[in-house]
Amino acid sequence: MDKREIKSIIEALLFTWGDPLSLEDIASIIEIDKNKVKEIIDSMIDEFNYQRRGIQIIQMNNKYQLSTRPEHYDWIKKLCSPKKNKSLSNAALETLSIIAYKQPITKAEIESIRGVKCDKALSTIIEKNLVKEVGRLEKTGRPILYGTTDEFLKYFGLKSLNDLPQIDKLSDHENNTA
Amino acid sequence: MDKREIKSIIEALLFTWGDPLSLEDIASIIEIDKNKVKEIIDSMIDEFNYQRRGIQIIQMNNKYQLSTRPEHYDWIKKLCSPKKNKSLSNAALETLSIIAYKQPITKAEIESIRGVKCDKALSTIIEKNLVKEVGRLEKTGRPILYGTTDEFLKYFGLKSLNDLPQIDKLSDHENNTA
Amino acid sequence: MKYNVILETFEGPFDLLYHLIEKEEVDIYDIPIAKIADQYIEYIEQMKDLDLDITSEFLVMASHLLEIKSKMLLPKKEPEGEQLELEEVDPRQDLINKLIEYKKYKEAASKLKSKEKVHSKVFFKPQEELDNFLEKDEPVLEGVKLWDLIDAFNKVISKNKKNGKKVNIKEIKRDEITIEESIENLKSIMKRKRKVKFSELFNNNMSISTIVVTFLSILELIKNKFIIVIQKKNFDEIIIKINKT
Repeated sequence: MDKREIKSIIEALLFTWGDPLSLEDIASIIEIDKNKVKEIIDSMIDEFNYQRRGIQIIQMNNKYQLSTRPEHYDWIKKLCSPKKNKSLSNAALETLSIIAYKQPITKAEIESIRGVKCDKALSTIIEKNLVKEVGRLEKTGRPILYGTTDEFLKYFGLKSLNDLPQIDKLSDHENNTA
Repeated sequence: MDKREIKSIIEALLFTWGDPLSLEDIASIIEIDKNKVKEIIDSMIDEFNYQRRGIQIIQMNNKYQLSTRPEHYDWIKKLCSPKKNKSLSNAALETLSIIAYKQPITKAEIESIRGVKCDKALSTIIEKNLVKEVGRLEKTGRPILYGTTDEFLKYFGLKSLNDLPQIDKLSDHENNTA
Repeated sequence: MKYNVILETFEGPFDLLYHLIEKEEVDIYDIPIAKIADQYIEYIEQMKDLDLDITSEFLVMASHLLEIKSKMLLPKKEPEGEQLELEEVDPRQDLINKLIEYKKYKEAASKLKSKEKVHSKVFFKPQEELDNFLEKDEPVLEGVKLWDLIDAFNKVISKNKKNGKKVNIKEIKRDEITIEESIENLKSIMKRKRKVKFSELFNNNMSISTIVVTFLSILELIKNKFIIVIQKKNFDEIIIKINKT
């Protein structure tokens, strides 16, 4: 099977599946080494961008999904009215960013950073599947630990957690130990 | 707007719409003469074929739709193989869940919630005796109303439909344990 | 100090404090506590006047600020006879650490917000119908838990419904029922009843467009030879029968 054909099949799989599809699944279907598949998809992503295709391949951790491009939003809006997805409140965004950078983290820790309760914000972002329970802290009360989901990456267009905006490293250690 | 950009937008429109989209609709969205659009789509069809893309543009009368290629059938089938699809497909499960919570409900209502057609999914779950016709809506066309069967209750170990977990209580539950 | 625009709502005490520090353009590492504490309290008073909801966290912070302020005013006691070489801890230090930590995430949140804005502008496509690939006799519910069902429901109702409805480009009212749906309805009625009176298929509540659609479906089914239409004589009731061929 030549590379062109593999790309073609991958495009067909992503198109059919619609939802995020994992590298493992793709590799096992076309029976090709995972790393090789990753390499091919990476080059597909570049090609789609270079050729200014109407669709793009987005990546979240090791999952891939087809989507339209943000710059075509106004055109597509003329075709169908997107159900207005309310954007996140500041409280939800703050809570989410704390979880994103400090995960896994308990609710108490989040609240101590924010200085306020965050039950409501937390339940909003759990409901939106941006955050999930990732375990329990092995101490009194076994509090829930929260972490972000793949949906979180997708929501903000991040390939992985490494893609998170850099925040000031300066304050992190120096001051905590002060 | 250059040709490349128009093609890009058309691809995005077809991708988003999913169903057959008419030449007229496309032309009116991108505000370009119908004949010109037709010419562009014709050349897109050729390009997709020439480049051996994973998806193709199919044409029926004056409507266009994206689809996979017949020669990739076996690969796509593997995507839905028992491993991946041991149980109900996403579509069927979603349809089932809507019926469970919103019954009695018509097909049109289910489709408006899911945003996509559900004929196949519906016939699957009817065939598996999880859902049945429970009556007719007394309005135009007397559409069929669907509801879940005893088999459905039995499978999920529910005594009655009242036993179905309340949806809006779910998130509370998650957070109360936090 | 008067605040003209104070309707801004704050996420919490840190948010408010941070706002004051920014507004006064003071060094976050060397906060003039007396000044900031006064402003903070003044702010809270105004929030009260405006009947804004002041959560206890704001009040706790107010008393904390006052405590720091008073500590800083106190002359440092030098315990006689004891030569403590311990470095004097700045009473503000803990607060400053927390503020800086908070600032980090506040900034990150605003960066995420701009990403959100861009990426909420993409559309996805729904999964293709994959049931074609299911084997007929496969046990379908194997491994499906009640929670899977609920998850599926939650997913579907929270999904960004881009295909939900099409903006009618030409401002034509969309049919209440499509021909396809109408044909399906008719087919199932015919399968059940085998034979119906033409008039039974219509009623007074039908809109014009539905009547037309229903009529078109009948024509379509006649064309497909799914049904046959019989009228014994003029003005007699038209009978529609399922075509057994």
